[in-house]
Amino acid sequence: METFALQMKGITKDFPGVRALDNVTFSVRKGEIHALCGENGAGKSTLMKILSGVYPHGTYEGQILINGKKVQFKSIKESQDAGIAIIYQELALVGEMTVAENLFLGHDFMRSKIINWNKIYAEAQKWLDQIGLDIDPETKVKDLTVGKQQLIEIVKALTKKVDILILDEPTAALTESDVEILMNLLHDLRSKGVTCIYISHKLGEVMSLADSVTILRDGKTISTDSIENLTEDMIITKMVGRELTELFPYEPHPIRNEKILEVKNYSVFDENGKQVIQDVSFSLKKGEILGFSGLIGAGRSELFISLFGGFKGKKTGTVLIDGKPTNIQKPADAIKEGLAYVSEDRKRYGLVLGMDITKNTTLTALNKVMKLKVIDEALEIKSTEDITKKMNLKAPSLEAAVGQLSGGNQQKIVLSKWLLNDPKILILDEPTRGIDVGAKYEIYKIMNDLVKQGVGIIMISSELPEVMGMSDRILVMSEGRITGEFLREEATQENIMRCATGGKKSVQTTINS
Amino acid sequence: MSRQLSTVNVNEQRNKGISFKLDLQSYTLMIALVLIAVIFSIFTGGEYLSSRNLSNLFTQMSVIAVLAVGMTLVIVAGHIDLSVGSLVGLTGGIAAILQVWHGWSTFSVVFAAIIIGAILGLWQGWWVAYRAVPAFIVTLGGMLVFRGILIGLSKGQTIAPMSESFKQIGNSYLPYVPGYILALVSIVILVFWTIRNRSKRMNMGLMIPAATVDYGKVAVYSILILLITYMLNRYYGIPVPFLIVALLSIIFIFISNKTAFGRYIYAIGGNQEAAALSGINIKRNILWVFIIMGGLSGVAGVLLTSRLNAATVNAGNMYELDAIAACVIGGTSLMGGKGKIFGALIGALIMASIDNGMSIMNIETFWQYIVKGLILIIAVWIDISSKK
Amino acid sequence: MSRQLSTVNVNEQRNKGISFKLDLQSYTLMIALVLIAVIFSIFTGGEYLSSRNLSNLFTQMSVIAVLAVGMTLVIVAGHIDLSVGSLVGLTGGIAAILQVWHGWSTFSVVFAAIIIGAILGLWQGWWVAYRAVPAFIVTLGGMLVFRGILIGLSKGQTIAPMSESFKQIGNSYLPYVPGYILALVSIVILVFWTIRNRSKRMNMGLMIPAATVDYGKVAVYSILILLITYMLNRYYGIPVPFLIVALLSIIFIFISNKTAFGRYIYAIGGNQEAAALSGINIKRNILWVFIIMGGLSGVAGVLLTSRLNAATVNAGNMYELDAIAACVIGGTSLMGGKGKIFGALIGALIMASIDNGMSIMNIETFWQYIVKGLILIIAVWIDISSKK
Amino acid sequence: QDVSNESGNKNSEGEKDKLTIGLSVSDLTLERWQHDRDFFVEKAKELGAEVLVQSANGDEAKQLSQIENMISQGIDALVIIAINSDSLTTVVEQAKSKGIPVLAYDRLINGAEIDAYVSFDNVRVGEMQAEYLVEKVSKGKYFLMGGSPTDNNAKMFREGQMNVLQPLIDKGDIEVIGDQWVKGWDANEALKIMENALTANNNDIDAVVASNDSTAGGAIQALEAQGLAGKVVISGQDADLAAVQRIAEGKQSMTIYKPIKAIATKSAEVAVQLAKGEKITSDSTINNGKVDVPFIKLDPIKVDKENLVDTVIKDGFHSYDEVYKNVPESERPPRP
Ligand SMILES: Nc1ncnc2c1ncn2[C@@H]1O[C@H](COP(=O)(O)OP(=O)(O)OP(=O)(O)O)[C@@H](O)[C@H]1O
Ligand SMILES: Nc1ncnc2c1ncn2[C@@H]1O[C@H](COP(=O)(O)OP(=O)(O)OP(=O)(O)O)[C@@H](O)[C@H]1O
Ligand SMILES: O[C@@H]1[C@@H](O)[C@H](O)OC[C@H]1O
Ligand SMILES: [Mg+2]
Ligand SMILES: [Mg+2]
Repeated sequence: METFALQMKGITKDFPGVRALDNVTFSVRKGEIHALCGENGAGKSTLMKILSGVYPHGTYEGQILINGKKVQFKSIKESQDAGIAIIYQELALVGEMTVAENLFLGHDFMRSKIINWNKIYAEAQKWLDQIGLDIDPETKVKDLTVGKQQLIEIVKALTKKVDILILDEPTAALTESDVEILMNLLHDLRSKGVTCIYISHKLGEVMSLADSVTILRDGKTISTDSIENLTEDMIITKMVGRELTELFPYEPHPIRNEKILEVKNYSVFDENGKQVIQDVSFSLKKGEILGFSGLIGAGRSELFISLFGGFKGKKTGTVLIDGKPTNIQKPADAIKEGLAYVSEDRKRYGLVLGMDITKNTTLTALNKVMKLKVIDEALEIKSTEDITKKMNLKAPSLEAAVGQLSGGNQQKIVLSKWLLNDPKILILDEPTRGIDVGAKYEIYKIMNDLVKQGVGIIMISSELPEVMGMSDRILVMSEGRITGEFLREEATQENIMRCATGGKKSVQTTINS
Repeated sequence: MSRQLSTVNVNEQRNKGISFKLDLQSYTLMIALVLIAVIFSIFTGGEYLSSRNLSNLFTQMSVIAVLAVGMTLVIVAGHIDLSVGSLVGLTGGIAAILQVWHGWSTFSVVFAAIIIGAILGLWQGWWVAYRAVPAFIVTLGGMLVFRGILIGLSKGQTIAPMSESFKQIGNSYLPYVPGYILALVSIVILVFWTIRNRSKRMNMGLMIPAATVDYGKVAVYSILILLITYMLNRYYGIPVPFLIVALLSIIFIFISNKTAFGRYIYAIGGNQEAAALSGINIKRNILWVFIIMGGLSGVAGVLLTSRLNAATVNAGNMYELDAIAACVIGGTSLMGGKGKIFGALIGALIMASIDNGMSIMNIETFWQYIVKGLILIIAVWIDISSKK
Repeated sequence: MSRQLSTVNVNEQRNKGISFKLDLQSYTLMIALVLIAVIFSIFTGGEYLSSRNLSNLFTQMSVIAVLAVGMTLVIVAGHIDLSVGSLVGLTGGIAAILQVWHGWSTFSVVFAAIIIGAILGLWQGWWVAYRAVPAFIVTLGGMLVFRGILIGLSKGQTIAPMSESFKQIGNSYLPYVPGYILALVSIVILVFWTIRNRSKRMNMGLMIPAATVDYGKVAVYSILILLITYMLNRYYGIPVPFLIVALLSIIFIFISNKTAFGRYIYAIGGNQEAAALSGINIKRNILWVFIIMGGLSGVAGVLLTSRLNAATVNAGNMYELDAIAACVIGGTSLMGGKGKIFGALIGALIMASIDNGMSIMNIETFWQYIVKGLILIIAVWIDISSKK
Repeated sequence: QDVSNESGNKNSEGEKDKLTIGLSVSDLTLERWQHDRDFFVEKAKELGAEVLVQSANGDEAKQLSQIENMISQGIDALVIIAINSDSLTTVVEQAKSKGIPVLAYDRLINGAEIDAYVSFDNVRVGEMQAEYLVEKVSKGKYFLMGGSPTDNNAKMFREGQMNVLQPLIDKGDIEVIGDQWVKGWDANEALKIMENALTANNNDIDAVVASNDSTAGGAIQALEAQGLAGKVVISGQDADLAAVQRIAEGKQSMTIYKPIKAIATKSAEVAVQLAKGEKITSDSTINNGKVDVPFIKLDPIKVDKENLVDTVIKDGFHSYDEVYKNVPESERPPRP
């Protein structure tokens, strides 16, 4: 008999109106890295929340065995005590607290009668050093970038006595180098006998890291295989339930020689007057997909949020739309000019989570569903239905709050919301972050349709395959500057990375082409 | 493809489950109200449900109800207004001063009260929206400032009596015939609107609820309207303050559901950052919310002064708490983004019912405090647990 | 790797910018306070800063300060307590009843008041934590219930006089010599603690602030302590209510910074989900916050009754608003997760200063309302703009 | 230590002979206190004293603080309209220790050494209210409308009212059909309470014992809506303008006029005397639990339609024109 570190048997979990897990079986061998794959909403996070006691015993059906022994966790603490640590998909940090505090929140250090801060700081420093993170443990977490926060979250899990480590999409917001840190860490842990459960939509990572893979679909276990018996395509097929022949459905399309957007000598300063974008110039043509590559923190989001009128600080430079100078001071101006910005952080900037799908979808385009300044409900629902159908949205009903949907479906709503406005220029900031392959594919298809209609698309993405797979042209940014420009054909991983890491620009940016 | 289809089917079934549940939620409040009514009726030997007392009840709830309507918007937008009590006192006081001391006509006095309320609302809204001072502080300040101005202006005196026409606002009734006409008109509108809506949805190929459900609802509402009209007509008719509340409610329910402004408020309260990036002008909308709250406080001030036929220095004291409580009982979340005006009205009615019932029962004062406090907690608790 | 390093540098710079800014932030409040003091001193010909008035001021702020300490915890945890005013009245009233009507000793009476406060806090905490009823509603209910109980128990009467020893609590002074000893002891502790902390951090290889900064701070605090002691000793000495406030503040600043419970409260208020996922028992901690708030209301009740040498039915009315305002002025965010007890104390001092200064200046009542309201808004506004 | 010379500071800076009197008012949200203040200040000025006025908005602790602040400004006499008779002992002792004489205005201060008490008797006020009503309606149904449940005076008025009513209740002549107290003396609360009482009793009410004019005003609104204003006898207190107007119109039966000018002027005189260190004379004393306080008693006056002109108007408390503003010329009594 093999020894399983973990066995979950016949797990069924219902949410009001949704069966998230249906008789799921999941077994993990001791000391392996076990990947859990599946589309958005397949139930991966839910399964892990059951394991970690977030959904306590009694709120689901089925059994959990740890090292062959039956367990019933009634709280998170009980699962922690049993050696299970989890890194959640949603960041679970307290922004107002320091890194050290967050690392040891709920830890025995904090439970002692009087907290010895110096000890905690020192201990935190030790952990950070060990992992190679150069962060002051006394910094407030809210002052860190999302990527760094993610790493803190991982360190936090490691500080506990851990036998089974669960990582739920830990790399969605990590830079390449941070991903590397993480990979090394996991290998290290494996060699120390720690069992890891790894959830990711990045199948490349899965292939290179995992020992075995379990695939969920629609809340059911599809298969568990050893990695040797799998290929990326096989995983995709099992996840999606059909074959996906290509990952990036790029279709050659006519690019019209009209510049719809032209940005000249554009600089941005933050509220404290620090320059975050330095003298950037570029242009976008009708029907073009312009990729923006770079490392996280390169300033791409700031550039485009600022162009969109949503950034608090000052800015200088000229912006021409359709050849006409514009003065965009606030998002409403940008929308009027035909811009749309799909944020990288959909929960924070894209959606009103408590509001239903219809209302979220029509929020920026209310005038399209109003008659005589009065919202026409039937028209509103109709418009929403039409656009979400096009997006292939999966949702219990249009009256469901968007907060209840899975990440991919939320992203589709953000897209629907902006497309309802018929934008001329669509800015997509990390459009496929945390989204499964199937949904990604659908979003790419939508992009193709849009450029064919003459929309200009700017796609900011930190994933090189995606930028290279979908863009007509690629600009690379590093530390607030454009450091490279490549046509689709010229782009290689190497030369993009070189520009992204600020290594002397291979191609000096020119505005025209 | 078949997979696709099957999820859609599942979706439709789900749909019904959810919407049924949603309805149940909004009914728990009604059920609580009915429960309170039944209990008080038993204890007062039916007195509580007499035509006359219902008429009193609807009149007594009116001032708080008007405030609760505005407060719902404020809270949904993610803020709070502690100044409304003082503002009611101040606008009511100014109305009285203008009329009693300066002989202004009723019409201009009412107009002035509402405008002044709106301007003071604007002042507060400016601090909140454009100066980013928390509404709690701005309106706590306003509470003091407005009360101070009132004391200063009125020199502490009770200002009375108002003119006959002003007095009518809070103390007269819509008689028998117009009352029934009004009731019938609203029922006709309701029916017409339902039919039109159904046909429109049909034309667009949207799902429509079963005819029994839609028309069943219409029937229930119609019966309710008729019943209330009948009961009130058995006494003197529909009290004008209640009519004002009804009118304002309809207007603001309409605004909150059917206009961009209303939608924006919910979005701002739900997620301010997302709303901002969606092109919504946060500041201006928040400003308007406070202007509206101020204007409604002016209406409430007029109502109160008219009811009392006098303005006193401590008029409206602490009304903010009652108004906020009405909203929260009615399901509005103090975190913003969630809340219904209709709920707030029921909340106001529950609050007024508790006061009214206990005072009819002639319960000792200290028991009234205790019972009201407990009912508040328990009512909200029932509402919350039913939502789980 | 080089990139790694370079970003780190950027981070560190930011970091320092931030911490420097943070310090500035906590100082703006002090600056506001000093400004208020200077203005009042000018207008009162120095009277405001006389030993005697400072002594008054520190005594006058004490009740609200005690409440503000607890309120900070409540608000940081993401809740609110509107019942504290009534709870002050009730616990103070019970203390008086037990002593005046039943002849209990001062010690047992004080004990009883605090325990009863804590129990009623527990009752409210239970509703909030375990029944998930919003604190706003629970404590609004509590406000009514507790006032009702007080009216019932006291039969509406004022209960007086208290025993001599009870009276001393709120009305006596720590004389000259012990006062200075206390001041010196606290300075010694401060110095010792700083040295020890520095050496400890050094040993652990942590960054330590420049000696000038650390010891500069110690010097400033020491001078402040001595100055206050000196000024107060020029009058009768350190007022006991102020000592109580100081003691409670130290205890709760300690709890909030140095114990798991304290940090958990910040975590819960800052991100409840994250706190829950870290294995923190949200419910129990919230329960404790309300228990503490109740106990502190008991202390405040004792102080107030002792100051008045009587318990009245009306005592403590509306104190919740002053306490909350003190917290907000002191930088506590009503959204939870952010706030400092020390800030709340300064807030309470500012509030008391405004009342005190205007009363010394003999400003007309209605102007006092207006000016206080405006200062509230402007003080918070200055604080907020300085943080941008 | 500068305890002793502190209060001397002020005087040493010149105007040594100018007397300063501190007047601490309970609150200004009731009309009468504004009159009290105005008359007092006027008289004191006339007598050459300066007056510092503070109002405590009905908050006992605030009154305490304000008095402390006055004491620290070096006043020569302290006049207190207590919010609560029992909650000022500590501060009065403080004043005593500074040698500042204290006068209790309108409401007695218990348990402390005070130098004079100028007042109407609150219990007496309650008695007079009840006496008047009983005179008009000796048998019938009475509704009791108490004052603010958190105001000590409200209790005292009720005590007086019951002194008169209780024997008749026991005899069965009077039936009390309801007893409700009005939060914060708020007219709107009174209005609702009265509406509900009328409903509960099918308008079968003969008399309403309202404790002051603002609550009476609310109650009368409810009576008027039932066409009962003027038919149901109802008491009041304070002779507020609005109330006096209602009496002139016949809607309110009576009010208790506490000749405010009299109490204010008298108090100002006594305060100045005390400040100068002169002895004061009084016909009676009252024991406040600590000492026998010289009691300068003023008689409250029952005011109804009959004696309006001879009391309130003659006193100059309200003008004839104001009082009869809403009464047709033909029905007005002759101008005094
Ligand atoms: N709290 C909740 N209430 C209602 N439904 C929920 C809740 N949490 C999850 N669900 C539903 O359960 C299903 C599974 O969700 P889960 O988050 O486990 O998916 P996932 O596989 O982790 O997806 P993703 O890759 O997007 O993270 C989805 O349909 C989701 O909408
Ligand atoms: N809210 C914020 N507060 C402080 N610093 C911020 C904030 N947002 C971004 N930054 C900083 O500004 C810089 C630019 O970040 P930005 O998010 O624009 O990068 P990006 O290239 O868009 O990366 P991503 O791939 O994450 O979109 C980073 O150093 C980041 O840490
Ligand atoms: O004169 C009355 C006063 O004595 C009482 O305290 O408050 C109400 C007033 O009407
Ligand atoms: Mg997930
Ligand atoms: Mg970005």
